[in-house]
Amino acid sequence: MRLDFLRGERLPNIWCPGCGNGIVLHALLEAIDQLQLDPDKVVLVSGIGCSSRAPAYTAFDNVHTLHGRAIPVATGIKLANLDLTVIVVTGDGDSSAIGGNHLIHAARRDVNITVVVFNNYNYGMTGGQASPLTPISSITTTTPNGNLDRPFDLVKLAAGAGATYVARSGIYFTKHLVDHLRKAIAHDGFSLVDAVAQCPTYFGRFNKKGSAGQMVTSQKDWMVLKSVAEKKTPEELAGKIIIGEFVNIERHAPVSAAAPKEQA
Amino acid sequence: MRLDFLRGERLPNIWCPGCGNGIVLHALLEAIDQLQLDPDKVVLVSGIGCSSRAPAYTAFDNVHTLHGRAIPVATGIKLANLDLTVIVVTGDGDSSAIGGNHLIHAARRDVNITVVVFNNYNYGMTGGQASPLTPISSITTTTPNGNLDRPFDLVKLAAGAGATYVARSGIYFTKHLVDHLRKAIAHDGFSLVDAVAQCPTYFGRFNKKGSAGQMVTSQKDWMVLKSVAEKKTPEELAGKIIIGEFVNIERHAPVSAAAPKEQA
Amino acid sequence: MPEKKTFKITHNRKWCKNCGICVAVCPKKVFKIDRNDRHAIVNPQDCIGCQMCVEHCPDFALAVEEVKNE
Amino acid sequence: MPEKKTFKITHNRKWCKNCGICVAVCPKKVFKIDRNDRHAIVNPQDCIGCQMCVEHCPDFALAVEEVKNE
Amino acid sequence: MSEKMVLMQGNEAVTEGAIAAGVRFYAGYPITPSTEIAEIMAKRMPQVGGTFIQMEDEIASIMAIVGASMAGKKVLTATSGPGFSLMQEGLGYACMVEAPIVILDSMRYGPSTGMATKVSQMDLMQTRWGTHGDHWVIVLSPSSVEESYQLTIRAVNLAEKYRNPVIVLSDETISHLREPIDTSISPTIVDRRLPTEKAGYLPYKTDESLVPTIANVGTGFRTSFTGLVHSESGFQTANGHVAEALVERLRDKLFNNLDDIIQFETDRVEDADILFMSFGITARGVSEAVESLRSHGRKAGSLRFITLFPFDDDRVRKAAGNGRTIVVPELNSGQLVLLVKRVFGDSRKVVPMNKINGDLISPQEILSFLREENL
Amino acid sequence: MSEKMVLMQGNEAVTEGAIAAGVRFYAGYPITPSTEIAEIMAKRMPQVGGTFIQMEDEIASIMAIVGASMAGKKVLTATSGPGFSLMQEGLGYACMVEAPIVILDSMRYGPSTGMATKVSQMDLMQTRWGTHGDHWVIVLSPSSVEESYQLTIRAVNLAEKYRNPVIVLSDETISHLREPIDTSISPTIVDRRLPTEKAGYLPYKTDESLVPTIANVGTGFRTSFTGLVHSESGFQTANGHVAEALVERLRDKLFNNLDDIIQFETDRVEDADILFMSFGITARGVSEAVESLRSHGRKAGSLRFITLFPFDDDRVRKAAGNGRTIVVPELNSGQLVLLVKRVFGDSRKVVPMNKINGDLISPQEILSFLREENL
Amino acid sequence: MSNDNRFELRMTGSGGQGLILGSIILAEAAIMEGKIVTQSQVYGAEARGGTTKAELVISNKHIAYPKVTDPDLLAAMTNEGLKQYGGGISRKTEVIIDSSVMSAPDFLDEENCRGLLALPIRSTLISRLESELGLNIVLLGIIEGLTAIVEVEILRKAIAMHVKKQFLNLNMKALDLGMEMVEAQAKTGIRI
Amino acid sequence: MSNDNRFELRMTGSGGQGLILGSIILAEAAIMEGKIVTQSQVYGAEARGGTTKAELVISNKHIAYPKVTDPDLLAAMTNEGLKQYGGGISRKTEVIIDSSVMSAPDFLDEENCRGLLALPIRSTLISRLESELGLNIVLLGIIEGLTAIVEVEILRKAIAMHVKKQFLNLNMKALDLGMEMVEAQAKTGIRI
Ligand SMILES: Cc1ncc(C[n+]2csc(CCOP(=O)(O)OP(=O)(O)O)c2C)c(N)n1
Ligand SMILES: Cc1ncc(C[n+]2csc(CCOP(=O)(O)OP(=O)(O)O)c2C)c(N)n1
Ligand code: SF4
Ligand code: SF4
Ligand code: SF4
Ligand code: SF4
Ligand code: SF4
Ligand code: SF4
Ligand SMILES: [Mg+2]
Ligand SMILES: [Mg+2]
Repeated sequence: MRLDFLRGERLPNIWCPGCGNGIVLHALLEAIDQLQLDPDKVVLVSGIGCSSRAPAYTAFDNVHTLHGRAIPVATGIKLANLDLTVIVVTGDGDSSAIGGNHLIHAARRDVNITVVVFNNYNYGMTGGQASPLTPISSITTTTPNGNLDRPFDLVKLAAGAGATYVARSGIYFTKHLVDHLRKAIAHDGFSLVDAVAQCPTYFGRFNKKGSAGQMVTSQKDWMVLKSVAEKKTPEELAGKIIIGEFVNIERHAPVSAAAPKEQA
Repeated sequence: MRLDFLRGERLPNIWCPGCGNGIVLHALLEAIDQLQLDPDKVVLVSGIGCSSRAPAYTAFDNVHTLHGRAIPVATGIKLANLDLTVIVVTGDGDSSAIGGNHLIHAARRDVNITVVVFNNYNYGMTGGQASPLTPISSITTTTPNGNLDRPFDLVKLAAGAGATYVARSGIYFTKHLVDHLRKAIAHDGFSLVDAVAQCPTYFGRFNKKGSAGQMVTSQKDWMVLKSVAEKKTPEELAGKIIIGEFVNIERHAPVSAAAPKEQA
Repeated sequence: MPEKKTFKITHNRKWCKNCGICVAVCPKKVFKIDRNDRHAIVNPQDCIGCQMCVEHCPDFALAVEEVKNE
Repeated sequence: MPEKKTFKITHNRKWCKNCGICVAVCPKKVFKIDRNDRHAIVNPQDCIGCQMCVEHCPDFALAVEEVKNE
Repeated sequence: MSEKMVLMQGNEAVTEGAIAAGVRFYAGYPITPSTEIAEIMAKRMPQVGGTFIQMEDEIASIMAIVGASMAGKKVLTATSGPGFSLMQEGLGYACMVEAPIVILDSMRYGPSTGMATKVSQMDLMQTRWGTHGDHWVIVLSPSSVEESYQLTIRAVNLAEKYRNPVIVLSDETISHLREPIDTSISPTIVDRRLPTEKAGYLPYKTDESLVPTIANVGTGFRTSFTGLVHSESGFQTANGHVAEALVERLRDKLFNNLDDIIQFETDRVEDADILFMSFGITARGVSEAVESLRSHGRKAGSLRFITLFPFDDDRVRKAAGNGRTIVVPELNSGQLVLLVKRVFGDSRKVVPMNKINGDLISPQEILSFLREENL
Repeated sequence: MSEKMVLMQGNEAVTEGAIAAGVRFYAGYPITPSTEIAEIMAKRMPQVGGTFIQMEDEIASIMAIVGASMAGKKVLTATSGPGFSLMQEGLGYACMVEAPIVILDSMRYGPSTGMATKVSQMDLMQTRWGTHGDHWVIVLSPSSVEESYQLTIRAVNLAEKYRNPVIVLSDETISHLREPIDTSISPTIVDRRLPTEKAGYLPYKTDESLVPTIANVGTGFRTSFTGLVHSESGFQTANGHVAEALVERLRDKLFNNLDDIIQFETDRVEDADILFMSFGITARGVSEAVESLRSHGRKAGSLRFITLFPFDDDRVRKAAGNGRTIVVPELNSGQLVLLVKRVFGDSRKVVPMNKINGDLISPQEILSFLREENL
Repeated sequence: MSNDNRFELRMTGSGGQGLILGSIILAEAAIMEGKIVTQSQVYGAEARGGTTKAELVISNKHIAYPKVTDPDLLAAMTNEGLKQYGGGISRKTEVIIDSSVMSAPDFLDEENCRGLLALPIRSTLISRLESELGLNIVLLGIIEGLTAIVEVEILRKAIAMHVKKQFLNLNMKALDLGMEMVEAQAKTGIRI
Repeated sequence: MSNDNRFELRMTGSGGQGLILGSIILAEAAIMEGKIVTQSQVYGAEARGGTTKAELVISNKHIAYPKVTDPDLLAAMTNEGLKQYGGGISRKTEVIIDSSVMSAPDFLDEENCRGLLALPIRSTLISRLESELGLNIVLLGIIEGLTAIVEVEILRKAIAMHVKKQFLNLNMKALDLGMEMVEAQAKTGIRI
């Protein structure tokens, strides 16, 4: 990772000790570096949330927008200047709660931007409320007795909306994460990476996930590579999250190409 | 259909001659009749659009809300009084453009309401603009050179968001439509029916689809029953819309049960 | 061979918008839209009571009932 | 058997938040969090340059470079 | 002080007030500095047999409480500036369908995301004019934790009585302040009037109160609601006369009852030659400043707006006594002062005092201000 | 009149004005009565090398134009009341990041969905106070098709010059009215100032103009934008002094230039003893009424607000002459009149004249009103 | 044209009759002659397929109030149209109705209008030109015949700008037909 | 307590030290004695894990202005805390610092505060109770020792309402420790 992609003068960052956001940011900067993009032509756009503070630590043009609204701003920037690489940095709440509509519409339009979801399964910024990605039964400040609502599967949601590149990774698997971020950015069309990170301060603490270090290394235990998962039975996969590339199709291909089997 | 489900004093309706909305409404009332629901306990909630005027012609409690906002109002009503059968009447624009976020979140929560999308592939009320369901290349007033954006596949979108009952039908196939509306209402959990109807005034006229009668009967030509489609090749299905039941699973089943194959 | 059933077609002129859908869907050409762009019942005797017209009329303007001749 | 490589570990105390993630991910137990809850490099000589600590440090506080001894 | 006093945070007092008033449905979306209201409601609603739902955003939140209100529940949502901006379309809808709802807006520093954890009073005018179209809302402004409790009860009561949205305009300081409050006194509760006769039922037909007796959905009355201009039947019409009558009634149902709705708190206004007009948290610095001025022989007085809207020029004029100079301290660039100026024109000296750095106006600052301005 | 006159609808004039002013990006969502603007832009933008995009809603629309503006485009969106309510959060954001954007709001009858195809002037105060937090916008109000063209150009210029949102407040009647306009005169075009030196670049540092010279994204300056309170560097801070300075600058960059921004049209104000104050379409009925009153020997005059906000009491006072009576006709329950009352207090007789049935105020109605009110 | 130089026209009928286009064509002709115009119409969902109204004000000088308040001419092409938008006329107003689709309304007399001209517009169009298209242009012909508000040749130019080539001829004939009907009105029309 | 019956306390330190809870406990004790209190704190994202401030006003009568403007007591548990929230003190203010984590700041003297009490709070807690928990309660003990603002027994009751059973004993000892430290301050503390 090129250190000059960071605004050193603004560090240390505001994140809590052990917050996963820095790890995703690190991977993102590494992916940008690997692609050898002209840093003058990279724009990071974010919403509101802990994760959405990430762009302001980078040396690129960066736009911290409103809660949930990074994607339409990114769409405006991209359409106004097609030379730019526009990357949206967003949280699970920012992208899938208040910003859910923009997410599915960007996927549908196949606008050539990349959305990186810093997914910590809760609203970190406001103190650990449930997000649409919070697993069932998890404790948050707004689900004191355990979450009753089912979460979205962000991969399915994006795919269902027509995204042409969708991947999921976790911060433990840094190479995997960088690879998929790189492919997503390079993808010609709408791309999304669900990057699972930890919020030790709230989600971790409320759900007894241990220290930040434990939250990082435990990803080994509950994440399964897609290639591995394909050889496993549903029982073996119970409670596991599968990581890898789920959709990678040509831009503006007939929608049926991405059609889940059961629906066509 | 029980005629006393209609408010005769408010007819004729405001719809254009040959508008498909009346046919969907007819089918919906028939489905409600078949289920022998207590009419005092049925509430129809709609957004804004030609289609969203339908509830006000019925003799049930009915709530004409804001553009895109029928689903959260319906959610509030349902959660406030679980005894009620709450049905959302909405347009393709109302449900999938401005109201897209509420749609996916209601599907995710599996709130026990039924969403009936009167899908005429455009914004009728405001004069025939493109909607998120307008097919590629179609002419509308905001796509004078043909629509460039891909449409959503509403079935995939709802399934991707976690809906536990999703079906599609067309106004030509009235029995099929009534059957699926009935099943959707009876379904314990979130249900959605994509009911394809005609807007002869705008979408039909701009895209040379012929008279209202032709638009109705031509559904025979470009709609294929799911059971039939399963025996066809992708080539044979090109340009066709498949109708039938796409998702019908237990409420709050583990999400993986609805997982498109390619994603798990 | 069963006796041929007969049907009574009720048309509500106040609600009808003369859109022609019933004309298009009726398998027996019972209706037409006349020269004044008005809905007309032209072959009621051919009606087989299939309800296609009723179910497809967007304006709730049609009813078709079997005439029981006891 | 190839010569054992040696690595220089740079730790930026100003940015480090002593979160312990490097401790958890390092396969060689190079770091620990000391009694004052402070990050400490305890076994630098064991470092194999795998970069796990660098890539997982959320605060950009670590760098590990091979020391070329020509 | 008694055994019954409990230390409570402002946000908690709102939830307890709401529950005491009968609120049994809360929909919301977290936002600083109102978040604790959602968090406490998540715990409390199930305990009292109510429903808590966290919605996908603030638009959904206000629409969900409108729906629940139509179904007969007393309802609340809470938010802050950015979320309140998103609720504006829904707020107008609630005015139009006459759904009783209560919205708490805890003001933080704006514009935009501004400073989420700092106090301001910058949303005052937005409560009145945020949504499009002619409409009227009731806006109440607490200045303490105790009053957060009391005014939330009052807000629910007024919403039900007038079938109108009521906004409780709080702020970051009050939201997070802890003070002892007495919750043991059982409050007066007002319930919406419901129709009894199905025959001839017209949901928007009113008696002289001008407040409609609309049935709750699901009770067999088969009501039609719409945000479009509608006649007494509840059905849409484009008739200009009906439109005019409807909008006028929406105003008059409140303006005919200003005595019931409008409350001020006054302190030694009668003989004051310097009068402070303020609302909310700012009034507490004022109160101490007045005390101090009086103790130094200066005839100071205070008028605190408990009800901010409807704002009635005549009542303000009457309540204001004859003080030559009116000082209007507020945590914004001048909003309340615009209203006060309208009331008094050139007949009094109206002096704005504004602070927009995210802190409160202290009594000392008020005293210095008077000195600097030679007041 | 010349060969160059073309019959144009108000909405079309807006699009042609925008294109003449250099607008090359339009994002919007259809809504009556502004829909034709989107429809025409869908055709026209590709013809002039610009971009048209229909977004999923009005929130996305305003955010998309903010993004495109940051990337250097001149931008427009158009909407009406319900959509304008949804845009409020984004509007505050544009104020805070100082993105030049132009929003057209064509007023229809409210509140809520109201009567979509009927005219009103009910969104006036919303343009000023719709979003939360202290903020300032420029609001221009055309009263004809010709002026829809001219003021759209002016709106784009002012937005670029002051890096501030500008609202063109039109209405259903003007939107759909057709009048001949002359588009052959090439308009003056203002472009935003851009920085030249990368060294020491601070996006929000300003010279005495108080308007920042922010680089367009993608031009190598690596700017940071945020809706949070930010220092000259563009980065967030919770420093109260910085906050205060920022909000004051947002005000002063406009208020130091009121001569440039504020325009009235006056007609025989000097000797008028009855003065009409109005804006937009209502001013045209006024104009004919004044003519008629003068022809009957009555000293009538008119002040029409072309710029509605910033609203400067002093300038209004000066422009108003000495007429004893001021009549304020408007298509709402009284909004402009509140501002006028603030300016004149009890020093003049300020008489509201309101019409809220979805029709215009005709000259005849004004004359009858004067008779009925004994004015 | 009334003495104050302002000519006010209101046309009402049903959605598909092209009255709005007719008013635009006349407006453009007036502009070509250097006149000022304001054209407006009822708008929107409520009017879909239903009753419509088009208004035009023509003047030699600046037009302040843009709507018709006291029409010089009211043309009603359907009963519904006359019912909905027939109000607001005065003794200054000449009323035209299409007697082939409606009968002369009894509420109109010398007291409240200047005159009523009942012409069988639609039927004449169908019988003479064997077309249903061009009703709005026949009406323009009638208006032109009655008022000579613009030069006929300029009116033709304006029509040509708005109709497809293949229908140009038909529309010119329609215009002529309208003017003829006025000329012949003493014989065929009813005028009160 | 100052003569106007109003006692103002400000505590500052780092996020995890429990100062806000400490202020709430003291507030509740005061309420039990029939006093009026207002308790507040800095709030929010910016303060996460970082520096914090808790304020308490206690009075026998209605408290109008709810924030501390002229503290009677300022307790700073970290250097950062003192730097950020040490302003606004006066000659009325008694300052307490934890000398085990910070040195006596040179900007404090008789000119700008009433006195400075430097006590090795954290280190004493660790050495005497072998715990890192209870720092806030030790501080409460010190405050109580200095001001006797509430009855000790009531303070104990308030503490008991807020701590888990298994830590109750430890916290009571922490309170005692704080009070002891004040008693012993002539010997162990530095007071300017
Ligand atoms: C309109 C609006 N509503 C609510 C908020 C408050 N808010 C700020 S961030 C946030 C959630 C952040 O969660 P997520 O996107 O998951 O980011 P994280 O902090 O977890 O990284 C919320 C609710 C806001 N700023 N604006
Ligand atoms: C906030 C808001 N934006 C826009 C509109 C304008 N509008 C009304 S209906 C509609 C689209 C309707 O399309 P659809 O939902 O497909 O219904 P249809 O008329 O086709 O049945 C739009 C854009 C509105 N009423 N409110
Ligand atoms: S609250 Fe959670 S997401 Fe936010 S900075 Fe702390 S650990 Fe990270
Ligand atoms: S515009 Fe289209 S959708 Fe609307 S009523 Fe007419 S035909 Fe139906
Ligand atoms: S389908 Fe119905 S409305 Fe249409 S012509 Fe037939 S009867 Fe009339
Ligand atoms: S019931 Fe069937 S056969 Fe009879 S008229 Fe209707 S469509 Fe024709
Ligand atoms: S991972 Fe980084 S921040 Fe955490 S302890 Fe190690 S060096 Fe410090
Ligand atoms: S590079 Fe690898 S071995 Fe070396 S310190 Fe880091 S994690 Fe440990
Ligand atoms: Mg999150
Ligand atoms: Mg539609």
